[in-house]
Amino acid sequence: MLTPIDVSFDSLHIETLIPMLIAIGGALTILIADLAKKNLDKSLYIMMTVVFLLLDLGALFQTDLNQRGFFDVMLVDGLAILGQLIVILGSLLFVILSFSKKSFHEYLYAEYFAFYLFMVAGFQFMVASDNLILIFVGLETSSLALYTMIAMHNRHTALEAAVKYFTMGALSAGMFAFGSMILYALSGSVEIGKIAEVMTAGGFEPMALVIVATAFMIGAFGFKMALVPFHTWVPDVYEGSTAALAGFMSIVPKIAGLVVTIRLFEFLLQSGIIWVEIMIYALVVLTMTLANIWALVQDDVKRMLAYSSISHAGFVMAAVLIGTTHSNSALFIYWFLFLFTNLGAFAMLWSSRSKTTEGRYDHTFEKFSGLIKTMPLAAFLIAIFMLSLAGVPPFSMFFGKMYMISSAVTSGYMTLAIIMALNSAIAAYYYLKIIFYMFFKEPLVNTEVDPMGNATLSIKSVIGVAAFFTIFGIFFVNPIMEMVTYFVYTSGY
Amino acid sequence: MENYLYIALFAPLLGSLTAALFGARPKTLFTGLWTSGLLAVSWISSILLFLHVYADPSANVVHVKMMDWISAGSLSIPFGFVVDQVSVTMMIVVTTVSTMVHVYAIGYMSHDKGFNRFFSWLSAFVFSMMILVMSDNFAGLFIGWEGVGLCSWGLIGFWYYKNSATWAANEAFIMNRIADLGMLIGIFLIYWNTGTLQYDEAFAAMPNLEHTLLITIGAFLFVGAMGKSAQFPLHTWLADAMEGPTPVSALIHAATMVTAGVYLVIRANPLYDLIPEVGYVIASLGAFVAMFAATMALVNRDIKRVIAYSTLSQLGYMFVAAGLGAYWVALFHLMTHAFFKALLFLGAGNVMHAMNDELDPYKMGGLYKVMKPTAILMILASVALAGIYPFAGFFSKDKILEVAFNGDHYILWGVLWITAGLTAFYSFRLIMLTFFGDERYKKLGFHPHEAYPYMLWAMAPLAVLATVAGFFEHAFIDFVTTLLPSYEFHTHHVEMILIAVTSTIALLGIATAVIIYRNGMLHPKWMKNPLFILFTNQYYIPQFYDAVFSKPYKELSTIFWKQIDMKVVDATVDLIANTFFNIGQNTRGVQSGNLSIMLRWMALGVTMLLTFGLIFVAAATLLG
Amino acid sequence: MITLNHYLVLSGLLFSIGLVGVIKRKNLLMLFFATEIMLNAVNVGFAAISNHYGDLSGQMFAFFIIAIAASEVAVGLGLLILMYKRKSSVDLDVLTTMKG
Amino acid sequence: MSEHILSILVFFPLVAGLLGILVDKDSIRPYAITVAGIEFLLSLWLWSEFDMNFAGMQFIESVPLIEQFGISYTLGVDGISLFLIIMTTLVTFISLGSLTVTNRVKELMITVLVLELTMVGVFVALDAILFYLFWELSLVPMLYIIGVWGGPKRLYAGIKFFLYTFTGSLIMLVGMLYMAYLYYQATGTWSFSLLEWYRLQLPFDLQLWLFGAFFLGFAIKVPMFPFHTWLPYAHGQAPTIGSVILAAVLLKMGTYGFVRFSLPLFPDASVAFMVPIAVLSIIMIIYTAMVAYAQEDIKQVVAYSSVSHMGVIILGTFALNVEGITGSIFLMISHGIVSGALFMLVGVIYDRRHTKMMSEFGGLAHVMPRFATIFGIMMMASVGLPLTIGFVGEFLSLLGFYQQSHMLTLVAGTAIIVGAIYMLSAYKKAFFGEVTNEKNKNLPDVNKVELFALVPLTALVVILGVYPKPILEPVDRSVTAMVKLMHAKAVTDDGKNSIADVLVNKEVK
Repeated sequence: MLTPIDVSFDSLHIETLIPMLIAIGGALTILIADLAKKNLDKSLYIMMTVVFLLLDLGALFQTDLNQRGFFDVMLVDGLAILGQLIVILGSLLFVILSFSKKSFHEYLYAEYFAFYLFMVAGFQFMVASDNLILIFVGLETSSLALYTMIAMHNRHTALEAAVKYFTMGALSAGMFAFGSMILYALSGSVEIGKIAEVMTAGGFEPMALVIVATAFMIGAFGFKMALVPFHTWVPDVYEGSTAALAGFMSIVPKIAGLVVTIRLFEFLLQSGIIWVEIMIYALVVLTMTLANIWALVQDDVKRMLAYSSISHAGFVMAAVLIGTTHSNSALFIYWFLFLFTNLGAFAMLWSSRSKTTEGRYDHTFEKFSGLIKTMPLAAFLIAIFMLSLAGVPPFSMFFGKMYMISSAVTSGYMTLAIIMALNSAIAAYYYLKIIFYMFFKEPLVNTEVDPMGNATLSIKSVIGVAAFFTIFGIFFVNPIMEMVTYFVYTSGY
Repeated sequence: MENYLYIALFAPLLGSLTAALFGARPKTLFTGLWTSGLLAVSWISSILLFLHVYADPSANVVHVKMMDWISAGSLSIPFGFVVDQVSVTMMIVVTTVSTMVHVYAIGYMSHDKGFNRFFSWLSAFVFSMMILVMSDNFAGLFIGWEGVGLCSWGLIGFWYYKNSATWAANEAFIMNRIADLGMLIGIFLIYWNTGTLQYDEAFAAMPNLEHTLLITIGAFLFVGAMGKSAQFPLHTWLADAMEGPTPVSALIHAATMVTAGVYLVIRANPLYDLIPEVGYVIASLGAFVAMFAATMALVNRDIKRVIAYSTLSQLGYMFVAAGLGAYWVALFHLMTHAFFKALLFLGAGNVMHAMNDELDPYKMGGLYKVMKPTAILMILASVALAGIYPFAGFFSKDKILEVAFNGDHYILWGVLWITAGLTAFYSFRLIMLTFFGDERYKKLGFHPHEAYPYMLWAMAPLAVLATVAGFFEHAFIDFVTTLLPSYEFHTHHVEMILIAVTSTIALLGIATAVIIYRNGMLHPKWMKNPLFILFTNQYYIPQFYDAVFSKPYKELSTIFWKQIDMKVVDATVDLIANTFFNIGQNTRGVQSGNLSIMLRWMALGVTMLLTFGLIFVAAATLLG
Repeated sequence: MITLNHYLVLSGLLFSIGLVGVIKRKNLLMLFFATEIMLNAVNVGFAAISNHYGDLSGQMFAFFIIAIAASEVAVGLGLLILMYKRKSSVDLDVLTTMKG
Repeated sequence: MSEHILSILVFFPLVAGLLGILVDKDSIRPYAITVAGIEFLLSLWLWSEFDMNFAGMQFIESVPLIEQFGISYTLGVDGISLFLIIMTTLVTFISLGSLTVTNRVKELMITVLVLELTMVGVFVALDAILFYLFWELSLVPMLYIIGVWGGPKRLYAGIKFFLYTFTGSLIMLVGMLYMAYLYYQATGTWSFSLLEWYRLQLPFDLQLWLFGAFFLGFAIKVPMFPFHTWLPYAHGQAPTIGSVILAAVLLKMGTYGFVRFSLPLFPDASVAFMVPIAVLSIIMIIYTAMVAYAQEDIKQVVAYSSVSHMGVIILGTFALNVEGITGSIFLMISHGIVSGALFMLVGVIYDRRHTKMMSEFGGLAHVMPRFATIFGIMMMASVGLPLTIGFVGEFLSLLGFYQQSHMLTLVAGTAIIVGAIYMLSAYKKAFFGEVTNEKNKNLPDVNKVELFALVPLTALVVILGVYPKPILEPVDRSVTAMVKLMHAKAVTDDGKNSIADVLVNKEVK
């Protein structure tokens, strides 16, 4: 029969919760502020968000490594720290993009920013736990917030995006739940660590059930990280939502998903059931290649970037497949660098956003033709971000790619390494495409597109930061590499 | 003495460069005089060197190393020059003829726009030729070898606005290149087997190499020689080279450059002594060419081409001698031939001038009246060519026949013997057609006139040499055989008979020519003769080359470009690129934008995973 | 006697029904129902398993799922209403402006 | 100061170029020319500081960039790279000096200076990743030059150029990473330093794979048949200065890569692949020469001719003996000068007539004698006439390879024939004959600016042809050391035999 459990407070290690609590607290504060006085200016909310995120970041640095807390549902290991770091940093930088010159519907609501913080908290929970329940809660919190935020951008495409995202999200939630149910059935635990122990002890029997569970988990996280064929939401959702939010989505939710995936599949890949490896291998290759191929034929830059981010996700998913310390570190390094480059790219799009769009797209390639004539600096920045995405040295992304491929090479995944290399080559085409429009084509006549029309000083400074890290990334790779490797290593991956 | 060597070598270069400075300008007499003067200087210093060497052939060989040229790995090639018996002879021949030709050309080219350019090229040629003969290693030889090739290209194509001229120039250059490849390979072989390209060291090392290797080396070097000396099958360029100004033909395509091949064989005598079989092949080829060329000379209707063919055939003679190991004989004939053939060409030049560049002897005749000196000089040269005592040609050519006989190569001897007759015939055919018989040119409205006196004076020394050179035979032998292997004749008992026989056929040839062409042209019925037609068409060899090499090469090139490079190689690249793009275009419909389709994709994904899992499990259980 | 497996099979069946509903239904509302069915199928499973192991975490999970499902529906219905306002239809096929 | 000379050499053009943005666009020309001139002087200074009697790397600078992963900023120069650097700076200087482009000059000049950074960088980098960095970065400015100032099909040409080379070098990157991993396995530390890698002796099968990976990268850059088709487009579309730099320097990166990486790192593989590669280069020599002969556009003739010459260079490189490799390096330099000059010459007539079709010309020797003379000299250098710069390298390369294979060299030797054929016929078409085309009747001869570019090159062509020693000596020394290393590293008997130890070779004499 169940016995009541008594818990001493300090055994809770409540400090592990503090970062999330700050975020949540922030959200609530914003809501209260809104209650207190209607239609305050968005700048206030933005700055509040920024402040709380900064606090959050600070709190994160306070937490000490490798301890469990709050009934052992929290797990603050290296991955958690890194994950939260990227989540918070990303959120911090992307929220500043809300300082748009043109006013957009969603920024009028305090809720938007409250949701933002809730979402961050959700992601933090996701990465800072190995308890399926908490992961699920975090996942849903963040997702639901995100759906709403997308919908708040008051356009029919936004609505469509939200509905699509939401429905598929619901399906994936179902899959996650079902998968974890079977894992629970197999192991009698909902903590990944324990599940791993039990199953390893039991020699992963019955195999059939393990496979079913894995299949559903792949489904669930395949959706989160947009692996082909679970990726279909990405282009539409990116297109439907603002460039700022799209950029955010290309970074933060994915890293959260990735961390969980690492935790979850690390032992499944060790299980000795080759099927898992084969499947993930296949998914990785499919995702990289197909996404690239589809990106080739896009007419809208944002949509193109959506596909490209899919292929990037596939690229890092390879790290999970390889599953060495080297590869996992590569994953985080890659994502750190990707964060800045993509931030820059989407910020540039965001700055060129005009209120009204003739036709379907916000950022057609034509819009950028001849930019070098009208706005050289903007053109050069975009070019740099694109080259970085294409993996042209010395821009930061190259080193991420390099380290990733090297991790594949070192663990004998020669073919995979070659496929990765070739994919980068294919990708170069569509990144160059926009460069060609900007530099080698004549500007459009009688058009009032202002490529920096939506930019404000703060946005420009964000772009500046992004550009700085993209160009001089080479000098930051080493510290990042040391830190990441340390964290990944200490948390035993 | 070294300074004389350098003077002899570089005076022409200096002249050439100075002339080049005026290259683009209109005619300045200065360039002509200046270059000729410098050549005279070079000539004098050659004489001095000759005297020096002659004084004590064994000790006084001048051998200098000017500076390093190429050195890589164990290869090191200096700019080294040697003045020994052979090279000094060549130097004298070259400088003498070229000096005369230069002087002559001042008159001949006086009305030409490219006057300065001409002298620049001409002196450049002399310089290259000097390098060729003076170098002490194969690489240096090759420099000269290519250098003369370049200059002959520039001089054949001197009148660059004439398509035929430039065509001939390119033909000459390319044909020589083909031969040069052989030469190059020969050089490689020598280097990799003896470790050096210096004559002395290389030849010293050769006796230790195995025989077949030596044969290959000899063969490849001779291929090079064939190109320069226009031996069959690389002979066609020489006749076409007559497109160039006549002094050029005289200097390059009669006296000097074309004999470079012979010089090479003579120079490489230690090698060819080791491989008599190759020598025999060379001799046979030479004999063949001698006759082959002579036949074409019989019927040709172009003064210069006739002389060109005769040059070809005389080169054949030289190769016979060289091939059979009678190197000094070859060298001797080379020298005498240089004199009288140059003379002949210059004479032809005068005639051309008189007939304003008309070349067909059938349109001339009876020119003796208007241009006596030229006529006499040319007759003199022709007699020498025909090998009539006491002219130079007699001594050298008889020696060659004697060599052939001496080596018991009676067939060769026979061929050469007949050729001697032909030679006499065609040379006098030319004389008769040009200078005697009725004056056909009158009807065609030509007003011939004799050339400037100093041009004739320039020819005079050659004439003298062509006459008396023969008498130096013994001195010559004694001199060169200190370097070249002496050649033992054991045919003294028949010597006189041979001479008689040869002279007879020569005289016969002359006689027939005189009789046939006594009054005017050949009777038309002869021209129907198939042999005649074959000869006039040069055995259809040019046509053959054109059809078998030139045209196919061009067509093949076009195919390579249009079909292979564009349609295959490049298309494949584009195909790969386009494939990806098209896949994208055709499959982007997958993103239908319809939500339930999207949901199905997700479900499908999981189902696929499960099915594969099922298969896997099944497989696992079955296979255990 | 009803064993754990029966429950699992039941939950599996329910889940599949939900899945089929998700695939087949064009009506957004029905779609939501289908997802709810899936989640509840999972709940059944969790309850059964946790009982079988005598371990509470399963049931906890179930509770959380119920909570989340509720909030999901809240958001979902919000979107649904918005959609109906704009498109005056809740049929999925009207949402196909973005494709390719 | 002189210990940082290489860094100065690499980054001076970039810094100066970026500062150039501030210069007014009408006065940018003198600025850029001055900068390029200074850079050239710097490279000469490097030469003067260079210790001719030392075979190894000199002026080595090393600063760790990514210690964790063994990537460091390591520069160094030896006889092999020294003259390629000087050639680069010279060509850049001259091509800038003779620039005739008028639209967006400022951008062009700055782009060229940036390009110079990458080019010099490639030749001095001693760290694989650093090398790769400059290698890839060089694509961008070149693409820009083609894309902005190029002809009508410039976009196609540009994308082809970029993607083709990019793909190849990515495979090469994989190879590099694997190489680093092998080093890691051997020593337990990561390093991309070339000098470290040289100490690695690899098993044969690994060598084969790695050689293959590097080969793709280099072969496409060279470009070797059948990867050459991007070149005609790039040349056809690029402006004169682009073609000049492309032909003179960028192609050399590939051949340099072979010498710097493939040979010393994978001696046995080099031996194993010698014959196939030789066959490829023979195809390059003959096939492309024939294609060149078929061209109607004189610029294409020159373009294809460079492919053909690169064939000889590759052949010399894979002679795997001192003579051959030294020859091939010398040929790289000479081809840089000659092809650069030829492209400039083509540019000269293009500027006058805005066409490159040979059928449009004819009889140019009549109207532009000086031009015809210079072109003739360059042509003769290109067909490898002795006492011109072209001969030395060609001779040595063929000579070197003859040791490896008689038959192949015999076939490859036809280079001197086919080369003469296309060059002479092109020259005939353009310069000889009567002036038929009215437009050519009164074309001005080469002007001062053009002479400024052409005369020095012509002088070099002759001087270095007569006295190549100053270049050959240091090259020879470094190559000798390299061949020694290769012989020492070879693991298979085949390798040992085919790469003759230099000392042994000397004793033959």
